[in-house]
Amino acid sequence: MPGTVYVITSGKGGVGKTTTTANLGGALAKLGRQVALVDADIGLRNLDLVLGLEKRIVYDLVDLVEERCQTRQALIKDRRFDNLYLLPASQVKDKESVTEDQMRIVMRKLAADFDDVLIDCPAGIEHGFRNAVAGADQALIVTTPEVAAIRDADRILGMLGNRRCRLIINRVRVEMVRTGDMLSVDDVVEILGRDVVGVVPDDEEIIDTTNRGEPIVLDASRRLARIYNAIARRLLGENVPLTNLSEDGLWGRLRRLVTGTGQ
Amino acid sequence: MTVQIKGTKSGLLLHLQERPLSGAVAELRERLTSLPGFYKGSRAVLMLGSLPAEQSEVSAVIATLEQFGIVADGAVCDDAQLAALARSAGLRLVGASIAAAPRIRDDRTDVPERRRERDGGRSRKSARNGRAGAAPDGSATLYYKGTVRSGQSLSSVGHIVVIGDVNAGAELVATGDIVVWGALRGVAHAGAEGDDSASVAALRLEAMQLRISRAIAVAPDERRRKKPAQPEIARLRDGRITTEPATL
Amino acid sequence: MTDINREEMTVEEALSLSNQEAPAETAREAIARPDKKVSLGRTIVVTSGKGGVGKTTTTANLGSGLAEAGKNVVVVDADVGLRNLDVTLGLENRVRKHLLDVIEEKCSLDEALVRDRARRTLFLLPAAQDREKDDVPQDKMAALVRTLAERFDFVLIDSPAGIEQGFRNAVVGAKEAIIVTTPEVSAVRDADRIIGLLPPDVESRLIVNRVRPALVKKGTMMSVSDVVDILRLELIGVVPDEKDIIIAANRGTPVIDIPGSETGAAFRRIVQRLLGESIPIPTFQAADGFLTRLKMTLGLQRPDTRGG
Amino acid sequence: MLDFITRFFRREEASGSQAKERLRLVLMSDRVSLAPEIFDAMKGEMISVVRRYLDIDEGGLDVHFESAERRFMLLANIPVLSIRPKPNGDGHAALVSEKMPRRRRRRRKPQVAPDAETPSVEPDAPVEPDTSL
Repeated sequence: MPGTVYVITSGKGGVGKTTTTANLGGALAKLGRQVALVDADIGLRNLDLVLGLEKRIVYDLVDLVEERCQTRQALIKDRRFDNLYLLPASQVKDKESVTEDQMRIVMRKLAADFDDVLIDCPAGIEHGFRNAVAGADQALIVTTPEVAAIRDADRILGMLGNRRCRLIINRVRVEMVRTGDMLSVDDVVEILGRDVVGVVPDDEEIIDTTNRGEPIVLDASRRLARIYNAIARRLLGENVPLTNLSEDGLWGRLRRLVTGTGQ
Repeated sequence: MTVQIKGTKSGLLLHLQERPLSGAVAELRERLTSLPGFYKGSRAVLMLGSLPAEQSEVSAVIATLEQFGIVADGAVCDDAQLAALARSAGLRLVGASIAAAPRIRDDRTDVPERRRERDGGRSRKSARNGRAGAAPDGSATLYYKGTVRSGQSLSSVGHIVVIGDVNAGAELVATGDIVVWGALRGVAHAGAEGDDSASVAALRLEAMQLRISRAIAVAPDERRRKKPAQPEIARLRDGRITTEPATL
Repeated sequence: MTDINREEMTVEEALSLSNQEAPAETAREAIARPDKKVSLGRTIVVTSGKGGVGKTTTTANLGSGLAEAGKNVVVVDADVGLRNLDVTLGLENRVRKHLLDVIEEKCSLDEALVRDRARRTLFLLPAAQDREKDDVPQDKMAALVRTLAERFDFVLIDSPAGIEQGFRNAVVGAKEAIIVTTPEVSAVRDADRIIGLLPPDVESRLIVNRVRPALVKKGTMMSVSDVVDILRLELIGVVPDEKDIIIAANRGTPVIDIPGSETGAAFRRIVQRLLGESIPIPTFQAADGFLTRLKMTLGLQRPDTRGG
Repeated sequence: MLDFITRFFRREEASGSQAKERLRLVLMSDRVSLAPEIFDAMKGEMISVVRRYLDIDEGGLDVHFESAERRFMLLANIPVLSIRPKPNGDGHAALVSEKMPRRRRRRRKPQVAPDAETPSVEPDAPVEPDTSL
């Protein structure tokens, strides 16, 4: 049975697509899935940086599409996981050189060998976006609870046709939601009218891990690692309740110690 | 469809992996007659793949191209015997990565030309004059002053000298040596056509990846942290890339 | 581009002008009329490569600040299809026509321009929302920017993220560029890529946005000097990362209007530098001295690991 | 500047709810402008209903959405040529007084009240302006 191809998209840039792709892919790999991550952001390559694999790139997506190498030559294995591979974007070659049909062919090839294929989609709605979406069965829309991000997410939802779309609400600042200066998860769901597969709190630690090229899911003790693990399990159909972020904080951890309810 | 003609910034890539090659010659002629003057004056690299072929077939391909004003510039061969045959037919052997890497290219080349002339070189921020000077041994040396930015790629049949930094995400590909008078943070590929004697030197050698001829070396992580104190040069020592302080 | 034929207005005069409800057409507005001006206004594209680093916020705040300093300013949303400059300025419900209507001559420039609520000399040219970026022909965009430069002192163009047609359209008319980045590895890499794509004759300057001094001190974030060392551009501003930005965006007002906001103050300093004043760039030291520790103990400030 | 400061300090509603309200309005107008075929279909049906009661000059017809201050409205300028003596087709008689003032009718505003259900364009409606995907 061919694997599922997800496109991780958002419209607005800088909401955390690449970080989500890297950590969600890592979480799926830790659950034993064969996972391929595809960086479709030709010209603005970043997934390799977040994974710390930038130094090992010899061939890239454009080489594969223009048949200068085989699939296995272009895929880079992340040694810290058992079954996580990266197909990097090209930093030098043009984005225009790749067509939607070529992307569909490459994605179908990957879906044959992998359980899950996650495509890191470029920001915007131009040629790069259309390429990234072309080969995808489902879409995960990453947004933050901010006006501009939600508006762009709504625009993207209108362009994804009848694919299954689910939301990942990223960088939720719990204390601002409490003071009413940030939309709540329910607000975002009500406005965009789609179901949520993950809610990720805003956390400084993630900046450290992306800068060092070490996905946070590598350290299972980290709060965010548990959250990405929960999202991965939801993707695989498991019914994992969404953490109520406010109680996940200091008091939440204390209460959990007392009542012993883990996530 | 056996023959694919792919236009890249630096010329044409002809995919001629199928055999017999003579079949490709016929199709090539038919494709080119349908748009006679279209490719006139461009250069082509023949991707001959790895299957054996006849000397006459390769020459026929070159002759056909010449009829349409296309100069067969090089060949990418994944097989030694085929490579020898291509060399004897007068084709330069080109590494796969150099075939893809455009000659001197940064995306600004497609900025409307008139805009660049009209405003002259007023930019004092970073001079961008890349000049190719001929070296005594006939190979050109590409001399580039300024920062080579992420996404830019300089390639040269010959040496490359950069006065300035080569940022991560940028790429230098040369058939000869590479010298960077500044910090080399991107990817440098010297001796791209199999010249094992090529070298890569820089004031601050922090390359993401060093390639000399067929060998590839990945910069070790810890060294990246502490800035190297003095200039270094990377060479190929019995198949492995080693770096030592540069005494130019 | 010194404006020799216009007396320099003091800030008070500009403020009094902008607060009057419907002033008689002042000399300044007369000049904005479409009669050809002698000197062309400055055309500046605000770009970044990476998305979400603060291009639109920067365009809105610099535009507002320049207008407040008495300049005639138009901010152009070149992000066709993903329009956001209007919500940042709180003008979303006044948008009738847009940039593409003007280019396709479906309406005049004046019909598409939206005057700012707070500043009389600030205008917005909104992007089309129902179209693709590839619909905007590059030469027509250049001509439009030139027309705007004849009428306004400053033309700020908010570029879309990425390096595709949208970016090329945003850049084509501009003589100057402001590159916005954050001190993160991928943002700096993409900014570097953009600088490499700008025509050599464009004068580029750098804003490092969303700087978090505590993280720089901890070594988690690159320092501003690290960023400048790689990008090698003249630094024109450093903007701290504060919650005010989110609150201002929610309200649809520029952050320079939030009293006491460090972010707003930083944008005001950049406006003055754009107007030629040389103001030193403050380095944001992480105030982890007595004051911060005091706040920590009083529980006024979250402990470092962000409790939920 | 002073009035700005005072206006700001008056504890306005939390900015989050302001954002939610603004988003509700702006997404409505975005979505409508994105689905021209739905808008045209609605316009067509409106005209056919009106034509049963009035002779209208379709050339001068102008129907568009407007959001002003805090309300999102559908505005229709329908130039009336004459009143139909007996509404054709539909059975029930229109109670229209004969003495119509000569000047054009006041602009008709079928208003979409702000708290009414969102207009015909449901967020989940399969809005596919870009069928190429």
